[in-house]
Amino acid sequence: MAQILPVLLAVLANLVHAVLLFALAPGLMGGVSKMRAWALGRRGAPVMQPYRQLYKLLRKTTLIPETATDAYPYWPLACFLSVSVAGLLIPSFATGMVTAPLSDFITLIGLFALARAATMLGGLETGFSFGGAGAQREALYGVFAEGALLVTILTFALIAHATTVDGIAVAFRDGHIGISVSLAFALAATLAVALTETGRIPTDNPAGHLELSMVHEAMLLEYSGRYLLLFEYAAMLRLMVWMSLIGAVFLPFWMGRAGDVLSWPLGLVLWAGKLGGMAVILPLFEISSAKMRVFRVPEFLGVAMLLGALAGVFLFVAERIGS
Amino acid sequence: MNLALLPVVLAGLSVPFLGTLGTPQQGAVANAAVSLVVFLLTLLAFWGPGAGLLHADELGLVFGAVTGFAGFTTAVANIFYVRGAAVRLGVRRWRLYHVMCQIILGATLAGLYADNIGLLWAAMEAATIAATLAVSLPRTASALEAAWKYFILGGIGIALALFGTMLVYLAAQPALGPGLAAMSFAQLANAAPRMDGSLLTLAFVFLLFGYGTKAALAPLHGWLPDAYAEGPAPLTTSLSGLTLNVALLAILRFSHLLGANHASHGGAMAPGPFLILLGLVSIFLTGFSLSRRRDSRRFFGFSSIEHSGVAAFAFGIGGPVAIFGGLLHLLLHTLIKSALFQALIRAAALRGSTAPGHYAFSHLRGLAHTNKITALALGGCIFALTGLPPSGLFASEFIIVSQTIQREPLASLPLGLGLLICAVAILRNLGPLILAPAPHHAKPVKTARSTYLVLVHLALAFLLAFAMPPVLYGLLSAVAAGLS
Amino acid sequence: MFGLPGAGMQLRLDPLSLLFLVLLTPQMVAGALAGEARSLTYWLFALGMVLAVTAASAFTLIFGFELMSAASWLLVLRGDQKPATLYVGIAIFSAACLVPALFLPASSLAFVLVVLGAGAKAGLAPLHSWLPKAHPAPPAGVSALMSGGMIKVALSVIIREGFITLDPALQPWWGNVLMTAGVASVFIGALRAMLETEMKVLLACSTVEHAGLIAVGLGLALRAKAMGDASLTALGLEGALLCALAHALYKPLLFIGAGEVKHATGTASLDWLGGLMRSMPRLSGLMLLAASGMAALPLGPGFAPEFLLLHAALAAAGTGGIVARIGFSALLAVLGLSAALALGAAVKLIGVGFLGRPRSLQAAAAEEPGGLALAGMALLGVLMVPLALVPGEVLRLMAPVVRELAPNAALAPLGYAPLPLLGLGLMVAVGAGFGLHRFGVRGTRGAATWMGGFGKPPVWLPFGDPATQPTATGFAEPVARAIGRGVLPDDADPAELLVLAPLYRLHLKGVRLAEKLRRATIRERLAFIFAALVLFLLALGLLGGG
Amino acid sequence: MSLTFSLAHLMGGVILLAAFSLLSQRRLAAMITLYQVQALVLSAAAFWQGYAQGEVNLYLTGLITLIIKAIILPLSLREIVLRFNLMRAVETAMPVAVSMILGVALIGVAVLVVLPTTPGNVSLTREDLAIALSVVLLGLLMMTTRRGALAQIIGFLSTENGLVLAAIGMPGMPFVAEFSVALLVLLAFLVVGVFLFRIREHFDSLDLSGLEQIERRGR
Repeated sequence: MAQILPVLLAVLANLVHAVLLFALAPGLMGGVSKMRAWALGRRGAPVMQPYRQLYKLLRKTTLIPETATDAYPYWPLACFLSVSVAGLLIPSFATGMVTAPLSDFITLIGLFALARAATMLGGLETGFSFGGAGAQREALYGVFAEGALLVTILTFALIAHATTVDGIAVAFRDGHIGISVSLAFALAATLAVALTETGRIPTDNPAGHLELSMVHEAMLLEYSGRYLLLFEYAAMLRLMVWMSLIGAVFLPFWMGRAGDVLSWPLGLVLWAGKLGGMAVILPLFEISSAKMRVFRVPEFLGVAMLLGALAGVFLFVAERIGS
Repeated sequence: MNLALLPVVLAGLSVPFLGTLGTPQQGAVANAAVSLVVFLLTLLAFWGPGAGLLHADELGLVFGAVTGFAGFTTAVANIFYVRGAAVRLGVRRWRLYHVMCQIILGATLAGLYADNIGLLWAAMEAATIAATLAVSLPRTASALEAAWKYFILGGIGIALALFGTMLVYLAAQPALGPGLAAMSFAQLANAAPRMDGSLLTLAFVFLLFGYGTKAALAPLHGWLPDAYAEGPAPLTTSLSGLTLNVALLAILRFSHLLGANHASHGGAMAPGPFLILLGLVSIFLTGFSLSRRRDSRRFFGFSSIEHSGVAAFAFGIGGPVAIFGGLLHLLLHTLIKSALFQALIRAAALRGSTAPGHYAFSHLRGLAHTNKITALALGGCIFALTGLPPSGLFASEFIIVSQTIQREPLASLPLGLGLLICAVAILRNLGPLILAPAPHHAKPVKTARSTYLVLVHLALAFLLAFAMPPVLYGLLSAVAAGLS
Repeated sequence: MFGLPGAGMQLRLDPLSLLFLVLLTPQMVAGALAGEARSLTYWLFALGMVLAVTAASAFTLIFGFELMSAASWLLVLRGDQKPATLYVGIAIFSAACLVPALFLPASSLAFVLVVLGAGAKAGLAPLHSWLPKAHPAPPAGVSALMSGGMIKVALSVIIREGFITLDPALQPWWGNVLMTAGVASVFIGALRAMLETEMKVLLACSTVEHAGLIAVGLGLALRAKAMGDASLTALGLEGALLCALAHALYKPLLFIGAGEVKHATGTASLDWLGGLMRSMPRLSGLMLLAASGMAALPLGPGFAPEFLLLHAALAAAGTGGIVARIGFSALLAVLGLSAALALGAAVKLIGVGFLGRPRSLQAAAAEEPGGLALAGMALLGVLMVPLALVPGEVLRLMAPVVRELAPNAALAPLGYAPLPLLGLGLMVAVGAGFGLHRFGVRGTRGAATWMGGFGKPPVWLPFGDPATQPTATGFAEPVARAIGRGVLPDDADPAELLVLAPLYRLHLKGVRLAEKLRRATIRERLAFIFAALVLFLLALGLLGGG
Repeated sequence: MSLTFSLAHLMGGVILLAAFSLLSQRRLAAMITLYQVQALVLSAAAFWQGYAQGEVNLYLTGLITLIIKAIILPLSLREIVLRFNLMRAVETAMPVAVSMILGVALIGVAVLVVLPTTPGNVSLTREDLAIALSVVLLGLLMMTTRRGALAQIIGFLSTENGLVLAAIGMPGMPFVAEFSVALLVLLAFLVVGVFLFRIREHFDSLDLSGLEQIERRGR
């Protein structure tokens, strides 16, 4: 009994996490766009709009382009699945979920890469020009994003002596790690990567409808109905996942423990708070900056990579001084 | 009884008959018959090495047998060659040609079996003069020029060798005193420690240059490529290639004297540096010269220079194993090279003419489309020259290189580099020669039976290298141990 | 007794050689099935590999190694004569380095020679530029064995020498040498793979990348072993060996597949292919699986090695001096870049070659290849499954090898478990499927593809106008603009400009000199002899003499 | 014995002197004469050695040398000169002065190499050997510095004289006569070759048509 209870709790925490994840993702997206509209002085669509849109897509017939191959349906599925699995691994309100040991940072990078690959293949699927254009830009962004993320992870791994998100969160929550330059740099780098991965301004415009400048949307142009739904839902999940990832790594304070139920409420509240805060900050950042040209983005991410490397270097220096 | 005498004498006896009787074809057949008997006699000599001026030690026996075999196969290939080329020379020239074949064969054997350094020298001179005449036989401008080069440079070599020989005799005076004893290899080898070392060194330098000219070590090689390229094919290539061995073995024996004297502080210098230097120079010169050759016989002439360079290098490294490697290298190279030239002549015959000047790579290109077997044989021989497995030369070169690393580590770097350059230069020509599209006038031809002899050669070389019979291994390693 | 006169040949079967035998066998079978079964040279090639891997004596090793090189040279020659010479030159060069290395006593010099020799054969930078030329030349079955097998044989030599034979003289910087060469080849290989449009060349470049990855793992392990870091040693070795195993499965599959595509369509250039998923579904499925390995995607065969290597790099960055640490951060960054580049290359291979619309009538008319080749590919594909789903078990099987190479290595369980991930994915999939089917509209309807504003294609192009869909060149363009042009000036591999060109010029000088000597008249030749003689005499008189 | 010494030594010196002055000559006729003198002295030396050592072989050698080298060869050489009217001076590859300096240097080399090397042997042999070696080297030098074919041949002949000189100096060396005969065969071929191939100028440009065809054929 004594052994089984924690496991049960961990599973339960995971279930709650999963339900909240899938349930709140569209809402978060809606909230962000609402905030953005307000910030731009417009009334904007209601927060519930994404749910409606998903339902609409659910009810629409799915058109399959005649030049599509048999693999056409699998790309959205693969994209959606990999993002959701990533989402299930990343702790939201409590550490020590049953999936905690799987949440290795490199596995996550792999899952994101898988999602990206699926999206790119989906874009190349029907062989029409915009999909290809989007895919090749995505490929370019991915190159720098992964490099930057890996370098950044090094900092976490060195400070927290763990490579699983859960472990890092625990270490940052329990160990008394002051605000250090390295972490600041790492945060900047992570944010830049996150913006790229989630396809926000300045690297991509989620609301843009000019095919020539789109990256993420351009790859979905040929999808409709439930396949498009999967892609859209995956995009919403991705936003959620990245936000809770940043939350778990950089603001793990008072996160709940899956072990004791009593710490959950506070963790939930704090999680909601984090998401809300980021949902406020993100639009403000977005409206304050303009979308970049495609070939500025590598420079942007290159800077991120440098920041990540610098974070590591400062860490080494600090250790030198310390020891 | 002295059975080693028989093959030499027989070769000599056959001369007047070959020189006076028969049509070219009959001459060729007779020549082949004589060569066969000579070959059998060289085998028979194992049971009666004999003694005296002309007696065969193990080294002489082994190389004599290989020489006899190569001579025989060459003579057989020669039958087909004459059949095709009979019209090019008059009857008397053909007779002279066959006489030269026998003289060269006999002189080579005599040189191998000679125990007396004077006799060795005489044999070499006879071989040189005969080969010179043979080269000049076609009477084309280039042939005469080549023969003249051969004669002048060879003559100088002979002169230097004689001087060296006399110096050896003089150096042996303190040990053996006047008389024949001071000119017998066996006695010299025993008395080496007591000889006058510094005089012996001087003698060795002259012998190295004299016989080195015959062995075509760079920079003494000037005569070889043209002689190979311009003379009547089988004689000047396959056959006279055999005399290179005699020269190299002579150098080996003398360097052994020097080494023995040096080892016992007789005042002689070590022979190693001289040989290594000449060997390396030959290898590199070959490596760089190969890449611009258009005439295949000249090309393979250069490759002969490379291989005698390798052998000289091995002898210079010294030590029983390295010398064993060098001897093995010589044996295999003899088999492969003579086979290669036979195949080359076949190939040229397939493309119309075997006259000198019809051996340009551009003539022979795309052989596989003309005749598969010949292409296989020629390609196999050429590939075997590079020393890549499964070629037999791989074994010998491996032994030599590994010994070099253990005894003269610094020399291993240039050696490896040189072998690399040579092998690449050879392989570069192999591809187009065999696989490229054939010239338009060439049409498929059926295989000649003599081509299979080439394959026999290759198989022998392979077996000799990788499945050497223990008896032979014991024999050769004993010889090598005796000469180190 | 066959072999070196008086010595013969010696073979040995220890865990390491067994591992490499296991790794060679499937691809040999697949290559044979792909149409090489009746070629004697192919079997000589295979024999050479087996000898080199199981060699217990220097002679056997070099014999096998060179037999392998010679046979593959012949096969390359049959395919294309241009690269053959460079190829055989490199092959002999590696022998010329290995022979001394095998006979020298254990020392740093020996190790450097081994890395030079075997590294050149394994396509490690800067001696890699021959590989993308030579590997695509022969028929697919041979390319498969060259890429999947020969590289590994060369690496096995590095492993055996570096970890076992030369162990007494082990130095930490040996590892750095391997890592530097490795990371350079990883980057250049991945980048070129991303930029190439010829299928087989692309695969060859990615082979350079994976050889580099293995070398990086080995380097990390070697350094750690020298510094006595047990866990890192194990991590690096596991990563390297697993990478070798995985690459030995998916790369041959890809090569054979590319060969079949070329056979079916007459071209292997992605710019003329497209839509093959429709005409050859089975082959495309297998290619997709293998490509997921090449891109090191999770749940694919290639991810576990990548995972281990990245973790090894992360762990290594925590050790050593500050310069070393900065170096390791750079290593991580480059590995990340290259991983994404490899992903891009794989996506290009599949997305441009097998998805979309055909770009030529041949591509449109392609047909599924014959059963044998497909069977070979299927064999490799099936063997990939355990590697993809239970890499932990595979590692446990390889433990003896690691122990042999580093007795003190501390093996840790693999932190990446594909099965639970798969389980989670399945759960979500079930949920999504239920939702879609319960509330969604079922069934689909075909519709015309939006031509993106282009005009209607002419009637003689049933599959639409190829000019209106992105090509492989176009797909690589952004990367080319952002990175490629800087690293590869006018598409030439930097190694060729920096390494091969100077050597060639040097050789040309030598040739000119030799020609000058050859044109000498008789008198001049006499003069050579005479001068040499006098020189020797002088040397005699001055050095020795009395 | 001192007489033996001094006489043999003297003859050797004369032979060397002849070889050296051969080097200085430009006109063929003079060269041939010098060569003739050299050969005469050589035969005398052979006889003397034969007498000193009581060797029949050496008498034979001397006889051969006298008849063939001192009489027949010079005659035939003069014949060639007349036949091809090579009266004019021979062009040299390097100034005569230089070649003579080189010659002196070569003699130095020979002495340097030989003298320290033969302490054990009779002094006669030693000095004879030094002289013979210098003659050989001088002959080679002449072959390499003269462009005219005949001059080169004469160089070869004097080299060969040096060899025979060395041979007769060897105490009790067997086969001396045979060696000299063998060498003569070589020489005979040389001269016959000059006749046959109608060499006017150098070894390396035989007066034969179609050398360009070789070039075309490619080597």
